Amino acid sequence: MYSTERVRYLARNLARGTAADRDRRREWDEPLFKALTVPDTFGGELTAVQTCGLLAALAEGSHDPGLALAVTTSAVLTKHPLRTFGTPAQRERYLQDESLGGLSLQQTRGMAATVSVRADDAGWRLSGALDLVALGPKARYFLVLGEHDDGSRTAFVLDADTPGLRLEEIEPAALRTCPWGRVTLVDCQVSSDAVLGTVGGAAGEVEPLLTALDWVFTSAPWLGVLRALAEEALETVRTREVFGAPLAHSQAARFALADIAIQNELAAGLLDHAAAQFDGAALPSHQDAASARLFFGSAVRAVIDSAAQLAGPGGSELLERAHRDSLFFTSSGGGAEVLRPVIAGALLGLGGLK
Amino acid sequence: MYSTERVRYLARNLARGTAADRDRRREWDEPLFKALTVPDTFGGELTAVQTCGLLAALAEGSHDPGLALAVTTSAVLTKHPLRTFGTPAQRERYLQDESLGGLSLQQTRGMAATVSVRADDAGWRLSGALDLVALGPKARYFLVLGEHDDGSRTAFVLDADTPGLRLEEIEPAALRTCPWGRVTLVDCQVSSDAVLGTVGGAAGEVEPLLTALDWVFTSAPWLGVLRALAEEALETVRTREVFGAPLAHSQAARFALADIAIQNELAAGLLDHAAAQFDGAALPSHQDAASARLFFGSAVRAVIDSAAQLAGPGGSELLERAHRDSLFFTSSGGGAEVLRPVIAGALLGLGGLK
Amino acid sequence: MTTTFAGIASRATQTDATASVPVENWQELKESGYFGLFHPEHLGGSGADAATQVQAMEALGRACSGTYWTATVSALLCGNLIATYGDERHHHLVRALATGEKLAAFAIVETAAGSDASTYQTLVRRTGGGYTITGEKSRITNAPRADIAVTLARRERAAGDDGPEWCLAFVELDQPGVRRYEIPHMGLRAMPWGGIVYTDAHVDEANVIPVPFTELAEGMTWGWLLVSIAAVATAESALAASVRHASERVSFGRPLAHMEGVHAQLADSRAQIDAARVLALRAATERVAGNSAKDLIGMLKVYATEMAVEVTQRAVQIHGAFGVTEGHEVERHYRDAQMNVVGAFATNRLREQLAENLGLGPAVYRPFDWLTPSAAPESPPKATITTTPSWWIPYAGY
Amino acid sequence: MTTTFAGIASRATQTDATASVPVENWQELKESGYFGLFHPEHLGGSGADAATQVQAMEALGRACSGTYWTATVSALLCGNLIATYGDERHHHLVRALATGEKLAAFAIVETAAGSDASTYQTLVRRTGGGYTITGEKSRITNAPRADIAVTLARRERAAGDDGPEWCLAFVELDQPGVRRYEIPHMGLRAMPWGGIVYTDAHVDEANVIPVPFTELAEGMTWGWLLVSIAAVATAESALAASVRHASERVSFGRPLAHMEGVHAQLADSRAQIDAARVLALRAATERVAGNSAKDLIGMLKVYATEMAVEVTQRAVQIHGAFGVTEGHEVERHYRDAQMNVVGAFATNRLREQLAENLGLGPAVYRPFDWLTPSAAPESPPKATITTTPSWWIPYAGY
Repeated sequence: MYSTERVRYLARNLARGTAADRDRRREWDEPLFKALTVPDTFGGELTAVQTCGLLAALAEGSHDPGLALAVTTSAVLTKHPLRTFGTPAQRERYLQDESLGGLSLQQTRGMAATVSVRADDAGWRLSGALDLVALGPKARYFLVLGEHDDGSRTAFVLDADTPGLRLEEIEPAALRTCPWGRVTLVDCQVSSDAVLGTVGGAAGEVEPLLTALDWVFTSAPWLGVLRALAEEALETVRTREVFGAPLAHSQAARFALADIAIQNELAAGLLDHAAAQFDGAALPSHQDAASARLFFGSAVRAVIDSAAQLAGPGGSELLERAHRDSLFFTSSGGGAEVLRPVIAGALLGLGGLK
Repeated sequence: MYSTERVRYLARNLARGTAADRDRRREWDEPLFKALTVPDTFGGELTAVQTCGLLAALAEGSHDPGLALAVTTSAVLTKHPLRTFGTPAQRERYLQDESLGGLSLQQTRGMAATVSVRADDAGWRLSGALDLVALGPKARYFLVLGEHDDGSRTAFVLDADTPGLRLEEIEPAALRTCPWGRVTLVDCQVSSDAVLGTVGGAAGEVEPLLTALDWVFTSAPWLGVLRALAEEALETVRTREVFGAPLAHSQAARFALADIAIQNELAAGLLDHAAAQFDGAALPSHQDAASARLFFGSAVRAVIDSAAQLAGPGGSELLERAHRDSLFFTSSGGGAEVLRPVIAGALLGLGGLK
Repeated sequence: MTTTFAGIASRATQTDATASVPVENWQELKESGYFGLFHPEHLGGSGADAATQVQAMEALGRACSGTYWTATVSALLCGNLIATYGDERHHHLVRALATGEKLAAFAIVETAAGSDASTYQTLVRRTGGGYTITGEKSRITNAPRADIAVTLARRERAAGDDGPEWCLAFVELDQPGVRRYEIPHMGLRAMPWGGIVYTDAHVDEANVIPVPFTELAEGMTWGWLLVSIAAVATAESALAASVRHASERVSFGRPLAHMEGVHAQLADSRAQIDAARVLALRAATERVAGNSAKDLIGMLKVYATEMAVEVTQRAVQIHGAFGVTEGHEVERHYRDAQMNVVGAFATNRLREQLAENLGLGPAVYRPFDWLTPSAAPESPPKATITTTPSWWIPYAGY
Repeated sequence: MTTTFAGIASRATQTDATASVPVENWQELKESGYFGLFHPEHLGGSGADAATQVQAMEALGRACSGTYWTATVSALLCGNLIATYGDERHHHLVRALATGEKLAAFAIVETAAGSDASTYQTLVRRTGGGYTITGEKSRITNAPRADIAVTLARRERAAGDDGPEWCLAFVELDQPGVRRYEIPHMGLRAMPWGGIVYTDAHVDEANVIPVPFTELAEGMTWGWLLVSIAAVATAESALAASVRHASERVSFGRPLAHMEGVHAQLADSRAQIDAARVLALRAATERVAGNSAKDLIGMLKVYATEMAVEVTQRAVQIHGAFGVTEGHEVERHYRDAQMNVVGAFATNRLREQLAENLGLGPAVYRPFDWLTPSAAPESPPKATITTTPSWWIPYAGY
């Protein structure tokens, strides 16, 4: 049985010590990944709330948001849409073994479609390129959203060895312990078996699910990072001296610690609240998921900024990586420029948002 | 004759292209440093305001705050106290050639003294350690503040080859294009010729000067960085698309750019204002210098945060380094935890501050 | 209870303008059963669960924040203080508050320069037929109109009395030894606020309850909770007004509703209010279940009250000149929001307490002296550890 | 001029409470020569340099922000508008403002739903002996008390009149065709604010000045400057009060003056005010030297006004309950500060303008439609480039 305590303990002991090195060397440690991955069965064995708890514990223990993103991509972002919309054959083929799925994080976050789809006799032909494919180099299959001539979109699940599909490893600056790739599709032929959900129906099926999953579940590891930063900041304030007096005597430092604790408590509550909606009957409201994600972005920035002030010029290994990786987290397509219009649109009753 | 335009142009053409690489490899490029250094003669050939302008232009053109800090340390932080308090012999010895001086940035920023001084027959004996010595591995001499048994402090200028002085290269995470060292003094004997200013008088002479120099002149390169970031952000907004529409059409992006421009304008004004006081008769008020530095810290954080949001997940090379280096700038001993009490103390009439 | 207190809401502008809660509001509150939500049936209430309490509180806060403060300080805060520290002899008092028959005030803060209890002078003395109380309490919610004041006072202890130095005295205010005055205030104008001067006022023997100083903190967290929910309600009202305004207003052919700058303001407010509300429900649930939840409620108070100031400020910006015109609801929310920050415990005092509970030890006071920063490790700074518990720093009264 | 306007300062609380500038203030202002600072000697002024103007403005703003607004809108803003767009025939008007004999208002905003000029209706028509003006202006500083209003209006153009569509009309307000009303407002209460209804009111022929719409922007930046300096002054007063309070107040044996949390608030305020003041002096120096400095003043307006809100908020926090008690200066500063944000051009409107001048082109309006984000490059969004110049968005009047 998975427990957050066990995951945190394992992650701390197996992964934390090597996190900085793996990050520096962009090292993908498959046995470590397997030891720390979480079940992909939320809605079944685990609830969504529990799954978020495990992802947070994984990041908190490991100090490794990249590894946690890899786990999130595999266990949640790729598998949950398959579980929800997959045919029995697709579920049989992709969910029964431990093979990994890859997914472009641009496709979960409101970016314009970059893959075109046209029908042919044998099924469909896909062309285009996908950037920022998490787990790309390790994936056996990919979830891909393609756009038809009429502007409608269809979701596909493509085997990595599909002819015409080319994968190239890329090295983004952040989240370096997660393998990243770019997928190019050159007139890539797939049969109708590859369609996930309804033809032309992605905008009402896979897309909103992916978006909500991304907003909620990629936030979960950041709760773990926030907690790790809070722990480190507390230790800093306990031990550091400024002006010959313990930093713990400084009212400003005490206020900063209190605010970090408050941000973490608020973030944890919102995450639970948003995740719990996946355990309910319907898809979570975009507004709630986006609101949680928007809050996370601001909490992550605030806590890192504050922890950095407390740490002083030495900084810390965790702080530096979190600082860098948070840029990706808070400014990616799922950043404020997408989230704010979504939330405001829902408030104002625009664009069919709720 | 030095002009800001020329320095900016040279820095752009000589240093910007290699900045990322030199940063990655911690490379010290001495010819480059010499080509871009600014005269160490403010009060003479150049005013303090002009010197700040050159340092800003250097950082703006080069995209290299580490290199700019090296120049600031050499041309201003070490040379100006020598010019102000040095004996004719000291000025002759240390200011007439191009040899570099090193300085622990902890000693300019209110950290507790870590070097002890005791008198002996031949002069003085110094023991202790100095961390974060900018230009350490390249320096021919060091400015050192030492504390006597009675709590008073004296400034010294020590040759790098003084027996008992050991220099070790260190590799802090930030500002990697500046060489850094740790200096250890083990019962290091120096003659009275090494005293800079009055014995026991550093607290009223070299220390306040160093502090004010640090607050004002290490801020100057960050004005250049802010300008470079603003230029980059403008270009991003002009070219990036979100939701299939130019980012330039987004009101939020426009507001962000306006706020970046405002922060830069305010920072520039405050820097000029603080620097101008060095061109006056008396030492600048601690309050004004600290106030400028405090504002710079917050402007740097705000602009980087905002530029990162605009840049999106790709970020930029400059942004990443600025992000990392700014942690050092805003959280070092000269950070808010020192500046705020200094400013507030002056307002409240405490601690003899003005 | 699903009322939105429509009548009270319809009178909110007028209630604010006249700086007085109209009698119709009291009637509506009584009929709604609001006062009883916070107390079990045997004390005259309906024993609502936490979610119902929070929902009703937010609804009333949205309808009229001044009315909310007045009603909730009495029924929730004072009612719980009396129920917690009193006994069967005080059940009639709780019942009177739970039905809205009586109005109570919580009288702590005094006029003395210091805001710490060590400077407080109000004293309870034994006399022939009970006790008398003398002293002045100031900046107290409901003081000008309350029937009864839960009053913090020192006890004059006879030789051999080893009981606590402090007591809560439940003082009837309609008696000759009591004089009261009002203090005009920026926001929450309808909320009566002011001082109580006791001059040998009578207190029944049963109504003087010796209480160890430190224990009071628990009871007072009800107050932080009520302030926090006031803040959430004010923020939500300001956001709702902003959404309405943005939907209606057109500037240069560009509806405000379609501007990203406005989106950013609305979305940030939405996310922040959500975060506070989720925490409020968690904290209230813990609290109603009988747990302390002091830190959780403290965190909530800090965040929710400062958040609401930010949200109401955005609302003023979105409304432009309308938002600063008297009589416009946003102008009122803006003034109200700041009251919650300084009301009860000031937020910075709560931060101190949170830091202490994170394991940093009590606050340490060291006189500022920047010019001698280099204290050697062997000569530690002359720090004074404050002896008064740091939770006890009511900046403004309830 | 080194006066601190001590008399005006001593009456500030009362002036705010009565929502009216007392006659003694006018007398003190006249005697000080304040009104004349902004105009050359041949127009009745003393032609002060920029530093003197800024210093005097800040001093008056610190003494009483309501009085400052009233006096400075008249002498600086209206005086410069008349001097710039009028000619020799209007020198007597400038002189009357430069000596404080007359009070002027700048009447732009109307009651119509839109805040853009395209919705404005006020019309100037030629009649036998000059012109008449009809229409309603609202949310105008000094409207209830001014002698003359510099009024933006449309011109009824006869066939063949190719002149500008707009004009400035210098309208005498003491005449039968003019009705005025007051609008109560949150801050700057002493400042008269309200509406002017023109019903075929008379305007002398010389006092109708056709002006191209775009050109007015330059004149209006005087208004942004005066608002910015009001903000700096209010912030400085709030900081000064905070320093005094922190110096006097002891909490738990810990003087506020020795608390790092208080230091942080004071220091941040100091740095922010310094930044704004340095920019204000630069901007004013440019402006007085005859340069436009529009962007610089726009930046100043955005920063200084929002900064002052932050600073006054910190002041309220430091003061606790004192800071929300009516009659305490900090309570007044808090209300006043927000007025500067929405007054003149709202800060977000200025941000739009600044972005445009950074080279982003005019604001583009695209209806929000999140569900069809994937517009292909060959089908660009149906964007509308707004035709009205984007600087022209007065949210609230002067």
